Amino acid sequence: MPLREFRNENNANNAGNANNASNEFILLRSKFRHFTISPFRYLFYMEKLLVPMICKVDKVIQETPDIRTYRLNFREEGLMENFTWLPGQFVEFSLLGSGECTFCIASSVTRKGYFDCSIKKAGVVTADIHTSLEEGDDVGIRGPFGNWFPLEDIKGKNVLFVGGGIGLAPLRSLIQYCIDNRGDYNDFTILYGARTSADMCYKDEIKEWQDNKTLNVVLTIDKPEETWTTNVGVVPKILEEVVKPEIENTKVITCGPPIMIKYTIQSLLKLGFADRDIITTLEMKMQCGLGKCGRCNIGSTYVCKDGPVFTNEQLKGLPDEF
Amino acid sequence: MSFSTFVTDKPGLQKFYEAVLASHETYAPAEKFGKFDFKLVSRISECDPESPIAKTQSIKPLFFPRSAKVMKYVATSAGTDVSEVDEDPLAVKRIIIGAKHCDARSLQVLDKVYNWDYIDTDYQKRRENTVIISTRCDKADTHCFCTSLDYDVENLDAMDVLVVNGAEGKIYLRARTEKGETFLKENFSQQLAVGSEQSEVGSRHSAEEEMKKQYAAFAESFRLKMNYKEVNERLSKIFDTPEFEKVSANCVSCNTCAFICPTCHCFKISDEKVKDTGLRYKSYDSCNNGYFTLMAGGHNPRPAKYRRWRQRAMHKFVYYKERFGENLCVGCGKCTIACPVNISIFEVVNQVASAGIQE
Amino acid sequence: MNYTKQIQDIAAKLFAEGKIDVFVGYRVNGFDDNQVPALITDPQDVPKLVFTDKSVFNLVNYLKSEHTRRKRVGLVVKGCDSRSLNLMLTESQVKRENLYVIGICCEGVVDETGQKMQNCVECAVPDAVVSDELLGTPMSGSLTLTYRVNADIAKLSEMPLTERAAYFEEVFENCIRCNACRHSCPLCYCAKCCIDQETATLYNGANTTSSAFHALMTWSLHLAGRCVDCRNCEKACPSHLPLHLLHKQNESVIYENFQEHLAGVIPEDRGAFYKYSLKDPDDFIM
Amino acid sequence: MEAEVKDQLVSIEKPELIAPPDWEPVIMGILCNWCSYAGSDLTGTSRIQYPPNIRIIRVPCSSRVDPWFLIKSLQTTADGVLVSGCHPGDCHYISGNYYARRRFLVTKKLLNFVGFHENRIQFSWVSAAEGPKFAKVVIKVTDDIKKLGPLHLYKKENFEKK
Repeated sequence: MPLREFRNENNANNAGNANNASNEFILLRSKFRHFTISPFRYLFYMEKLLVPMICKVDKVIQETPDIRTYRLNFREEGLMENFTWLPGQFVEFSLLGSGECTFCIASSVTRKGYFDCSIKKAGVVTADIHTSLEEGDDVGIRGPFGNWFPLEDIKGKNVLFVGGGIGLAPLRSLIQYCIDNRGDYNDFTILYGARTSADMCYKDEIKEWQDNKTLNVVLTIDKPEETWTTNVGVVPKILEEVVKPEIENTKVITCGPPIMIKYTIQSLLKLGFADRDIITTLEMKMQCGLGKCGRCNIGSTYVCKDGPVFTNEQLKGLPDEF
Repeated sequence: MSFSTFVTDKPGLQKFYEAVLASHETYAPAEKFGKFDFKLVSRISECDPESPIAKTQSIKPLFFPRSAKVMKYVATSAGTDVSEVDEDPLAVKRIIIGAKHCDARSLQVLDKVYNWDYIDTDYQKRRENTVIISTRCDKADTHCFCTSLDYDVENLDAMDVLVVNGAEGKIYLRARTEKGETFLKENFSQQLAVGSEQSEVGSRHSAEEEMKKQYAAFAESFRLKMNYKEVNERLSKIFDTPEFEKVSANCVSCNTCAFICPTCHCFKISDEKVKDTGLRYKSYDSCNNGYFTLMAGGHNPRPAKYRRWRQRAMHKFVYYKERFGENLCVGCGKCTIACPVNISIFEVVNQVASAGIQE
Repeated sequence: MNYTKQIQDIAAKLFAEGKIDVFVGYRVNGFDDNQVPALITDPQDVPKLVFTDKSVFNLVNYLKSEHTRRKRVGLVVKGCDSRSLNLMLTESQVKRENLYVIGICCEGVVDETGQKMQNCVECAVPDAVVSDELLGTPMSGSLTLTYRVNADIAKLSEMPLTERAAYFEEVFENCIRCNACRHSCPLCYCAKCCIDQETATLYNGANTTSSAFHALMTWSLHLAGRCVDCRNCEKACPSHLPLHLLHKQNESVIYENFQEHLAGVIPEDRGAFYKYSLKDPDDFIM
Repeated sequence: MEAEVKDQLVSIEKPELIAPPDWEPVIMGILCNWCSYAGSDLTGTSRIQYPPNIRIIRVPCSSRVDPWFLIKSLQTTADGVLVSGCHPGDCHYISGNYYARRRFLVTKKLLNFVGFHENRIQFSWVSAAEGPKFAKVVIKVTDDIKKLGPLHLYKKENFEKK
């Protein structure tokens, strides 16, 4: 089946009964077949999707030396309540005057009243964000764009999250979402790796997860450290040696640096996972988020519209350009 | 619905253009530094509707400006205000004269990408408010290959009014759309019409035949011919061919091809800031640019020149076709003329496709 | 001027001796008699090589391309091209030992209409200044070649300021900011350029008259004292802008004021802004 | 007055852009840290009056001045630019101002060539001891630019002149 149709069908199915927000999706989707933008945007700003909304930075959390989490809320009243998204979607985050960047929303829609973006200092704009954006400042937000993790597919299954570095951000959105709807899922494993213990983001939240008896959290760092008592080694190695996931009835969701994703997928396949059970989010340069600017083209796929969430099965059908 | 045809001659057409220029906001090819670009003109002497295709920029910038203001912001102590910037008054009716077939066709191709999912309203408004008067070329240029692509050049309905040079100095003005029909009826005064062929049936008949004849002569004059179906099919199968490395060797990555291509639609969004105010622009970009897909972390999915060329060729002849059912190329040959080392997209796709056979 | 035979022989010899991996020359483009660059890696393609007065493009541009990087290259250079090659060598962009340079004593090349190009009419250095092998008869001995101020510059300088401003406003207005000029310039080898849209730190890449002004002015000042007047930029410009005006203006100021400096003529001589003299004019400073 | 506004194409075409009576020019002063900046300091401490139109930016050396500093100033706020450094031979970094001198000449001529009046781009050598000279230079530059009127060429689009 061509990817596009597959995607559309899949979206329509899996967004089904996730929550009220996605019911709205369904409603709109039946009306406008190809409209994959969230209802929020549609209802308020149908015409000019390139013009951002102003958000205020409520809180800045320094996660690691080069990662900061910005907690955002809309300036205009009443917008935050209507701003709905599903785990895996992204926003275009603009530091006005400096430029625009694409970030995944790192918190779940079930935590009301705010949304988070975790930003790693990497390029020109992100460096500007780190140096100049503080609490109380304004940023421009467009979105949410893209598709989301197949919530319906993972329902009633075991879920294994494999994250590396800043790649935990999109997973965090899903993890929070799943924790808040814990009844819908079976076993829960979170495997998270970072270069050093200092490079781990969301430390407080990881502690919460470790205290939660219903979750199984495995942490690892690349090189041994004195104060580190648990696993040491790269993520794929720990995955094979420590986690030893069940293959039956399990969905794996992975995100991290490209090289980590590559080897994780390899070892998952070695463990016997099927391609369709491995779900990942792709990183591509994007500018418009609307399927117009052509940057995120991989073959005939627009990552900003058909992605960024893909199963390994779909990735195999794409040219090797990501 | 059948559309009407009017017959006139050279001075008649000139007078018609003058009348249009006087009464409407009209864009026509105006010369500057030996190159024609579509500009707002008020007199026929300022422009040349018959400008040679090789030296004329496409009409794409009139619909997708080279640099469009997206929004404006003002930072004050109370917070930041963001407002839309209304680009050149979109609601004004415009006429384009002197467009070529390929120009008109390119808009049909672009419509597909602008109208899927999110509909670009600016583009849409510009499109609705413009009447395109397009002239059919008498002879193909060295780099033209529009007849070899997936559209019917003879019966193209992308333009609103078609101008065809017939035999014995006769010129046929043919409405192609309803918009064109109303425009012609309103603006073409019967005094400009010539000959006895004004009577309905007779004129349509002979005009039709005249135009067919003219088209046959035009189609004869093409140097470049290819079978687009074969090319599409072969290209879609040979993603990993080393041939791309060969055909891209000459490229100096100057990006001109994408900037002047009538169908390339990639853009970038950039901010400009002075003090507390700023503008956000949406301006052209090119996939041949090494920075095009470079991500902040330093990861670049297309680091090598041949990969970028592959993206360009495949996007035009495979990906766009897969997604929207059309080739992202209208065969105007403008990229070849503008290229400092004359790389021709025609040669590139044909060379790669024929390499596919040998393998 | 026709060195087709000699160049083919030399290229064949170099390939046979295994001295080069790639040969950069010209070939006929296949649809009219104009020529395009040819990067040849296969000795079988050698017969395609030509050299006549239609061999216009400055091939030194390809030394910054990934097809020639870390390879041994055979290269054909005319007088102006060899000056840019000289600067590339001086600025440590290429290694001399990796190059086999065929220098041409150039009699001038012609544009598409068959007319001799303006820079060739005014050329002061027609002979290749860097070469392993020199083809043709050197002209600097027989002719009295002197530096001449560009005809367009002379004409424009006499115009009143307002008219000149109006003229240049039109130039910058017609720029479409594609940066073809910067990419086709052999001496613009910076990986990150201050006028490239994506890496521009000075202003954004929007296509406005003011940004075109900023970009072209900054670009021409970065090339001042280095530009060799090969006119690759002008050939690449899709709007046919007279970009040589900016460069020639700088060149004439530099030639008049800084000890008759001409870029790249003397080996090991760096651009005009990399050196100074105590005798430089001071009268314009208060 | 009107005759001298001639370098301004825009002001001729659009008379409303000719300087209003209370218009004051803005001059970007880029001064070298070791001589001219100290010189301007001395002017102040010696209580010599000079026009307040100059906005001073300190740079380590006059050779730190990239030509685009001038271009960008002229494109945004400034109606004219003054760059000042140490006298030849006095450079703190031994030869910086010799390099700068070459660049200044070419930049000035090029800007003049594309339509800026030559008085809009001015240079001076002012040492740390020459307080009175600095005042004289600023007075002259301000006078020159007042005569020329406001600059409108190639101004950035989103910049609204106050």
